[in-house]
Amino acid sequence: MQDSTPFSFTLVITGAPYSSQAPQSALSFAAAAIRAGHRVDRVFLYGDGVQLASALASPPSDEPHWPREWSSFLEKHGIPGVACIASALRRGLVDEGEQKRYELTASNLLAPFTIAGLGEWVEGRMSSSRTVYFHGSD
Amino acid sequence: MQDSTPFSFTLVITGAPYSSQAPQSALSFAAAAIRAGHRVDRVFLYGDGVQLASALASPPSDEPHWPREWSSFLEKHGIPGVACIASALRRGLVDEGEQKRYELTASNLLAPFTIAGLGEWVEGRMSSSRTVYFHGSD
Amino acid sequence: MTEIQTLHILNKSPEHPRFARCLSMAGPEDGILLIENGVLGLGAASARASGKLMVLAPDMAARGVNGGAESAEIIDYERMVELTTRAQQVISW
Amino acid sequence: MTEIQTLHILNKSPEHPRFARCLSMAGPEDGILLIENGVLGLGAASARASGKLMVLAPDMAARGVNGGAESAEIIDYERMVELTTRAQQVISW
Amino acid sequence: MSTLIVIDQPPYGSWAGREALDMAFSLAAFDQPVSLLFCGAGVNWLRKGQEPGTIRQKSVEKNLAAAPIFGVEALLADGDDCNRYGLEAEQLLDGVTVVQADSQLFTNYSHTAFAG
Amino acid sequence: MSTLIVIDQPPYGSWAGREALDMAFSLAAFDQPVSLLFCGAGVNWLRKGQEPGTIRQKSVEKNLAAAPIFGVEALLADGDDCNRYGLEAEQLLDGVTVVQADSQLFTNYSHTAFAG
Repeated sequence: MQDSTPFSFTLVITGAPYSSQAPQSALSFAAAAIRAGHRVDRVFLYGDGVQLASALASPPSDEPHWPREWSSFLEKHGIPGVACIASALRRGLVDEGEQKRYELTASNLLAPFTIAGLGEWVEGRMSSSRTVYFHGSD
Repeated sequence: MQDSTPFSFTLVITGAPYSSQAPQSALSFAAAAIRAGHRVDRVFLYGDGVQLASALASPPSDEPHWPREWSSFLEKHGIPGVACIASALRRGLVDEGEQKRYELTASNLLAPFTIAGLGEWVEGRMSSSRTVYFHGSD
Repeated sequence: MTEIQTLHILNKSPEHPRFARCLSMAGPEDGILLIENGVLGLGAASARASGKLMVLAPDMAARGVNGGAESAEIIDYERMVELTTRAQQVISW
Repeated sequence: MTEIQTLHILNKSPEHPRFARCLSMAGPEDGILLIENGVLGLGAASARASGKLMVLAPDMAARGVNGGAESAEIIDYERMVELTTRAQQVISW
Repeated sequence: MSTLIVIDQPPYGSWAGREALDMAFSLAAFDQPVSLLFCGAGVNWLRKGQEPGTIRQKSVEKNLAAAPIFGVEALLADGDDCNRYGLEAEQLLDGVTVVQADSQLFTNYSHTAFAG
Repeated sequence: MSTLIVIDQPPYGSWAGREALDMAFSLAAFDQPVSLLFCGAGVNWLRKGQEPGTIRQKSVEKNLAAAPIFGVEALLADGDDCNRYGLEAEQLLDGVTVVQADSQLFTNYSHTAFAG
């Protein structure tokens, strides 16, 4: 039956949490994909989407904490989450390696997100059966 | 002569650096206002504009570092720079006080920016002769 | 089950320039899925879309929108996932 | 020197819904200052603005725009500051 | 004179409208007269029957219902834009005044601001 | 088949276009066939004579001139949108192909993406 063929997804998020709905929609989509027996190969954060990997976001306690929800989801399902290095550095999102290299006062990347180049996106597009983008709205 | 009456400005920046041109335009405006003998009472960062106060932004070395340029400008002219606390916390921009309160791993607020409530904006509007907003573009 | 050439995922309100462009560039064998702010354009899209029109239920409910729903298929995230696997190409506007 | 009732600072391209709204809400005694992406609408604004039209020189030069400039006053940041002090109200779109 | 805060972006898809609302509530908290204008896609804030629990957001309907209590003077909606989005009078939240958003409107306010 | 990266936002006012360009260059660097489509306000990327030193940004003209060297297959521009922004053929950067951006265009590409 064609319906049961498992697909693999690369998801790209370009909208920031608390500015856009993109991270929320992407999480609902990813959960539904896994429930349907598909695989999520990786999540790539690009542009303003890198803000989803912030370890310091502190929304009011009665609102969902999208970075932590995404972090738990990635860990639970063993999915790599990658923030584009060029987008991340411009926007002040750095891991310990970048902190040292640029002599910054702190790092603020939320595990298990890592920082890497656009090559991760190119590879995702080639190896996954579908790449789906979640952009900011208006 | 009417031209020589000094005015005082509150500037509000709602667009993020490296996503919008707002912080650049606001800085050019602020510099021109001071050259003309006017006063800038305060700069208030709101919404995505709070990203301008990031101590961790690391743009390529051949691009202007807008957070540091703004930081130098504020210090040189003794202008308070204030990031809205509600916008800042949601977006992962915190000072040492908020770091402790929310038990976060780091703080990332660039001096001399401080974090405070919308009351700072209300007060600015009442005490300055003009409030000018710099929003994100499209 | 209908096959879809290209699935267009449209999350912009009808005021955004990408909304009209998406409608004009979607072909008759394509599917247009309204999500997020895109559901606010359900009425406008019903009148103009040449492909198959779909709309994401949770985003509709959130915004209290239902006008124009009779001409669209109302779907959930499970069906959205299925559509992305059925379509030859997926474009997010 | 002309007094301006309201100075409208418009930084959106003509595709953005706020562009048309700004033009339609600006009165004949108002000034409209195009900055950033707004300078791309110089031609459109020249034809439709009822108030006094101005455009920020550095943003024009950056984008290589000059069509429609004959109907607008080309200004620098110093003049922009002056305009904000002359106007009764300043609205940033 | 009063301040006009303008919301022209739809709810839930972005945070700009919520931040505009915070501006209005903040002015009211400091006893500064303030009104809200909903125009463009922003009129969708005013639709009855929003259920944003489906996307795990808080309802803006409740926030708006609290506006008069917090001291916001008026909730204004552009009539043409309400028509454009199929919002009839009975679908609008209580307490909304339908107006024509033109250059005349601004002259009633000393300040006008968008949140972003 | 090739990838189409679409730029529909104008240069300098936001970073989305630059990030779209990086996507195209990155694909080309991995020997993946890629073309760029400029439409809507995005056609303003293609205007000759940009001098963004006035706002302390780097010229996107230079980036685009390098596109063929990096292996980007084509720079496409929607003809109607060029007209809308008063871009005549002689004002367009060298190497741009004017096309009609319709549903037919997409069928030439296996992937189509915006940067944001």
